[in-house]
Amino acid sequence: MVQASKLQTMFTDMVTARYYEERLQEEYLEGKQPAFDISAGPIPGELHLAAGHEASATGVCQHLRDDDTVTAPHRPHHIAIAKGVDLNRMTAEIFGRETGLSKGKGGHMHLFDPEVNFACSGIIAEGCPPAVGAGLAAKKRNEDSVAVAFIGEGAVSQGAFLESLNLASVQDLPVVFVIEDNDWAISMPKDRVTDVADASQRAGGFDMPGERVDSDDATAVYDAAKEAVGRARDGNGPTLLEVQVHRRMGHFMGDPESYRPEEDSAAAKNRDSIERLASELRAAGIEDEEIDELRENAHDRVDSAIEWAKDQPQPDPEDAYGDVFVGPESGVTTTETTHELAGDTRAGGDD
Amino acid sequence: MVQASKLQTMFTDMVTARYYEERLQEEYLEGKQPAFDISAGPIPGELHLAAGHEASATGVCQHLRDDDTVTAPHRPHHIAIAKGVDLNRMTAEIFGRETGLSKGKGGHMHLFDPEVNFACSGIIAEGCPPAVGAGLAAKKRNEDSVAVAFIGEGAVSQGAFLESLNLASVQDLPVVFVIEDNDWAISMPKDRVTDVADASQRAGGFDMPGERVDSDDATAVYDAAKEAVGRARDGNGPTLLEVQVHRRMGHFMGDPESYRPEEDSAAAKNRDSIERLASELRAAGIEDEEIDELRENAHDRVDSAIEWAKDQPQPDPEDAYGDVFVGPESGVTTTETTHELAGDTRAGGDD
Amino acid sequence: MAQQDSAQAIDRELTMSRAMVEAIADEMRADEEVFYMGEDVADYGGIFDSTQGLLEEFGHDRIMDVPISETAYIGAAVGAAQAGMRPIAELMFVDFFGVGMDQIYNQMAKNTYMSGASVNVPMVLTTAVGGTYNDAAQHSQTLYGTFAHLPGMKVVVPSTAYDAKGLMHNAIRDDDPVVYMFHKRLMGIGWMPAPDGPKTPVPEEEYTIPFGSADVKREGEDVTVVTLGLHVHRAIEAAEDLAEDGIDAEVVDLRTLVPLDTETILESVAKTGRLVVVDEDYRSYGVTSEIVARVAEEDLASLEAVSRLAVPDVPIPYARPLENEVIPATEDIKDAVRSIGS
Amino acid sequence: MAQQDSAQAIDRELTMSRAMVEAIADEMRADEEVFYMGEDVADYGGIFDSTQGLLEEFGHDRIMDVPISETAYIGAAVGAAQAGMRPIAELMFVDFFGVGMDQIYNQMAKNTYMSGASVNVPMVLTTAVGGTYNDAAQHSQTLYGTFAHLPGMKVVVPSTAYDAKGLMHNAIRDDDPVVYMFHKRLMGIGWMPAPDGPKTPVPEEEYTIPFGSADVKREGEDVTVVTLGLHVHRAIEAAEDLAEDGIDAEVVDLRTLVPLDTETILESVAKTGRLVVVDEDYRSYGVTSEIVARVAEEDLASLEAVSRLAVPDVPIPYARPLENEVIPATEDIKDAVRSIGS
Ligand SMILES: Cc1ncc(C[n+]2csc(CCOP(=O)(O)OP(=O)(O)O)c2C)c(N)n1
Ligand SMILES: Cc1ncc(C[n+]2csc(CCOP(=O)(O)OP(=O)(O)O)c2C)c(N)n1
Ligand SMILES: [Mg+2]
Ligand SMILES: [Mg+2]
Repeated sequence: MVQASKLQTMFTDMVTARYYEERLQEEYLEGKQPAFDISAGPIPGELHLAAGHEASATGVCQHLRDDDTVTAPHRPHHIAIAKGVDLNRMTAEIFGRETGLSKGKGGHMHLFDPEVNFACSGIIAEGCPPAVGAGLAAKKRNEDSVAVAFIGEGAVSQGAFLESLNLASVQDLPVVFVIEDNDWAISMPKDRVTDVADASQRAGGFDMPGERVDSDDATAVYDAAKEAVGRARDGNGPTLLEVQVHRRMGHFMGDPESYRPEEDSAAAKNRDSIERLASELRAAGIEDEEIDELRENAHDRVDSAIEWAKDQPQPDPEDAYGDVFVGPESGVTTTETTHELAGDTRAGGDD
Repeated sequence: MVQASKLQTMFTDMVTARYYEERLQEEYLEGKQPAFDISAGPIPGELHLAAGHEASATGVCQHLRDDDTVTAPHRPHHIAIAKGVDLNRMTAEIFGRETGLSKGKGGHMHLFDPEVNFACSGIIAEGCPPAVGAGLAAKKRNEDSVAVAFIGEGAVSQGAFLESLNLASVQDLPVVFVIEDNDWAISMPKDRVTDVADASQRAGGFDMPGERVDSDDATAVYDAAKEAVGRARDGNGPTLLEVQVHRRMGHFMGDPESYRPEEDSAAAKNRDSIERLASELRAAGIEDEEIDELRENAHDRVDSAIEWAKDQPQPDPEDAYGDVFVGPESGVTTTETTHELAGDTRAGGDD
Repeated sequence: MAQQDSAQAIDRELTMSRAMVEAIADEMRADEEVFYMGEDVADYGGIFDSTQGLLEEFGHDRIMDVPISETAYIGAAVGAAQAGMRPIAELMFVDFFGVGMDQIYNQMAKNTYMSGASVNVPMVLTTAVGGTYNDAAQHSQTLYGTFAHLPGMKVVVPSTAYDAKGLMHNAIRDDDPVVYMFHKRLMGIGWMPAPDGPKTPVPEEEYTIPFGSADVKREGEDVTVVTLGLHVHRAIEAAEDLAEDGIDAEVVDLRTLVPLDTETILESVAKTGRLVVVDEDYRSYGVTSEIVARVAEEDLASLEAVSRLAVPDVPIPYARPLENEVIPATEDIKDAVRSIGS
Repeated sequence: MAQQDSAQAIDRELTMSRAMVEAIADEMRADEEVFYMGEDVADYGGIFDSTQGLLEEFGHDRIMDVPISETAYIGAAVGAAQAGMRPIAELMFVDFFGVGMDQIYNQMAKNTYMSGASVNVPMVLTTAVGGTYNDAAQHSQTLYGTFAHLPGMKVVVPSTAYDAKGLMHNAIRDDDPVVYMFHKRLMGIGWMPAPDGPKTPVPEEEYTIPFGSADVKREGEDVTVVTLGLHVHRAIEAAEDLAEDGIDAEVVDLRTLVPLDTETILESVAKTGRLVVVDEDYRSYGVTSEIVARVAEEDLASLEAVSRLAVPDVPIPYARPLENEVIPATEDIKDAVRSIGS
């Protein structure tokens, strides 16, 4: 049984993430009406929203500390929220503002919050190797922090993921790989891209434990992740976890979803993991009032983050030239060396 | 029980390949004495010899036709021989001669013989996707040819291999993946690079049958490959096969093998798959005399191929500029189009 | 410019994506061996409309969705091409090249040479390029220079519907590997409005445009602007504005980077003496470098002034003011032309 | 050239590989966070001696053999670097970049920028480059241009033991990602004899050579030869021969491609008026292009003649006569210099 306080935190994460996506959707579509023009409106670029994925992020991140690393894919907001990323600065980043996490340079697929060791990226499975590297660093430093790499079920055939399973396994690293299975990779259903219905089965080929949470249920994820993260933290190596989630919106904003059967969309809408968790809260004796309050607080937090973000200044065009490197181009020195070398002048030396 | 005539063919392949490598070793080292200089001597470049790998190639290729495709890795000669690649032109290629398979442009890691659909390449696991493509072509054309990709056990963690397992599996393609496990990836023992002692175990993660032949035994390989190739040819999809072989020489010529325990080298020398097959020939009633004759004929063939190759002319330096493309640079036309387009001149058109 | 010898001016206009798809469909009808592989190319019709409508006619066997595993399926295209088929493989965004580059440049591009031409690789690699819609550092690059630098691939960059169709016919029929880089902003996708220019009249019939034949999209006497892709249209716009100031710019659309039509560039510079190269790829070690170097090497005498305009060696930033700063705009082209006098 | 202000000329000579390894060992002693990952870097000591002897001192935990999975371990280096460690990851041959390029250029090179510098990636990617020993199209390239074109990585190419050590110290201490490309032929490996030149006196103490500082390896008045890596030594040899004919060539060793020391090149060309660029990478869209373009753009007036010498846009062939034909030789450099007069 998951503690009531944990249930509350998870519920808060989930409603925060859900409402966040709904609000971003609104903001994003503003200015893109009546004709959808990707270059118009207050939020630049593509936008991949995660409504329906919340259970996975919160169930896993409950077990994580700030010094644990998380890498997320192109659909990152729910994970960022569960990991405790600064919501204001994240939102400002999504709106492309100067005070955003990346000063407006990264955008919604490139959110970095080193305070809580969160990063995401836009290439399929690309976050897996760096997560393995974070695990490697922890092991080398003899620290008990862990790393978690989230990917979608469409990513389970990408080399970066499969190679990472092996590297984590052979080096016995504290890494948990979490597959969020929302049944779709853009327009491609899972059975079109792999023969394996349960992709945690890939783990066996690397002598790694694999497990699938077959229902979109935050507490079930919580339990499975507890074991996986615990295993990693105790130095017993990596785990592969697959979690059933569902996709309530298009792949990205503007996706007509014409490839998607209506029953599938309807089914996704019906199996709502937030309502499921709310019932568990009630079963744990938490009053409806309190649940409503959690929800309202979450909504307020989201609204105020969006409010704050929209108030932030646009970056100065000149800023585009900075931040390619953190140090000087010349490295740690600008001084020419002055050694006198014996023999032939062509033999090295300096000018 | 494998037919006697098959046993003889296999024995011939094996002694041909073994003697070929021994002779190339001699030739290669010529001119590299006393100090080993990779740029000296009659054979250019690196040389990866496959002495000890023969059982795998012959056991598999017995089941193949000329229209079946084989891709091999950097250690290709035994496979090329078993697949029926033109021995003279292959040898000329290895010696960098004009009449070589690739006119001296490819070398020992880049042997192509389209007559028997053989190719090899120098990047780990790089031949797997093209083999899948050959299988795809066969399926599309409704032909019953198959494709076999050979790799080393060091390649089982490379994305190109793992992704190929999935693509072949989800598309149900007639492909057999063969892992030649010689215990070493250059200086790295298998357990340093993966936790899985039997890499055919990787197959399970893709719902593909996997099998390991745990002894360096040509007829055992023959039997396992019969099933795998048969499955592919009958349209029942891919198989992953791992085959124990052994490495009798260094990774490449010039490898000091200082990383390798002496017992391991000695053990490799002792478990000789050729002698094992010879006993089977004897058990099948084939006389020692006949066995000796097979061996001598094979040696003669190798000697004469090397003789021939060394007589071939060096390529003309000017030839370096050709063969980047087979067709003209301009594509199928050199003629400018002459359409008159309505409206604004900037709207396309030509000059 | 269009010659005057055909009977009647063609006025059926197509978007660049329709023109490209028309060529693909024609080739697929003519030759059973042509097929298309990629992510979301079947039911979705290509994220950037590159296969719109093809599934309906050709079915899932020839318009194939594949697992997200670029190494595997691009390499499979190489294998199928070597078996004599004529695959078209799509890399959804060129920015993803890093997950499949080994198959692209060590197999697709080199197998012909490494085999002494006993093998050839008749395939097309299509890929979407370009920014201007704030998709940030991993989804907005053009990477023209990266592909053009490595030998063994022909590199095609159409700027109009007319060119897109003729170049695609040539690409599919070519017995050698062709990388066909289409700019998202030019495709005429509903949700990403194209500028004026790429939508052009397109003949219904098949035709091929040769590779290595740059197209003078606007004639001019004072300065040569060499460019490609989206920036052809920005350069033409700049030229029209400059004309009002009495500066007559010639706009050369490269159309292919490999082979490169040096002759047309040299002819133009011989006439104008001034060279501006405009590119949406990174500035250093890229397209602008090569064009300037060829002219400097082959006709230094006629070169009076030169200027390069490209992305200033920074990754593509996300926010609009930042992205606008780094991708050359029409105004920047005008400034570059003015900066080298006239 | 070496200045005259130190007490006594240094005469301890090292091969380039020993110098490189010495710097790595020093840094590993000084900082626990430095470690080395690669294939065959532990017991083998690096196929090209890049880690020779390090295992004995530092053990398998810090000199780590890794599975043949470049994407995974190079990406892991990125992750460890972002966690504050200072990994050195080795890509055995640069020709293998295609199997790991996404992690290299979309993570290692871009994460700093994409994070607005809230994250940085203090790692070194070492890799062996170059031909001259007939290893054919997949093991002989230099690919300088491919790496230098993409922003976010510093690109270092040492040509001598002295430079190799100072540049390696700077690379490891740098808080930004550095690609350190060492030419096999220069390393002084037993089985691949180096030419005269790379083995130089090397101080025992630590020192850093700044990036973006080209080194005039030979002064001259008549022509500027800009080059790097192996070809520094071929250019010096050519210059010595040319001197006998009264042509006085200056040889500029770039040492780093990113940042590029344009100033030293411009100064030299201002003096000589003639520019020859020599490169072992492919000719088009590469290093030679960039050097010529920078000079043309920034000081066209002083440029009287220019010539480029590089691999002529073909994959590297195997047989000796063919490889010799495509890789610029000392004779070719002399011819190029003569071809543009003096
Ligand atoms: C290497 C690579 N290939 C293709 C893409 C384009 N792409 C972005 S998201 C996506 C589908 C991902 O599906 P999945 O992993 O299931 O995640 P989901 O979007 O369903 O959350 C694809 C193909 C990419 N970003 N990177
Ligand atoms: C992608 C890539 N990484 C590294 C190498 C260098 N390399 C060549 S052979 C080899 C070891 C291969 O071992 P294995 O696959 O077991 O084959 P074996 O040599 O034992 O036959 C390595 C690392 C390469 N060619 N390609
Ligand atoms: Mg999905
Ligand atoms: Mg092996």
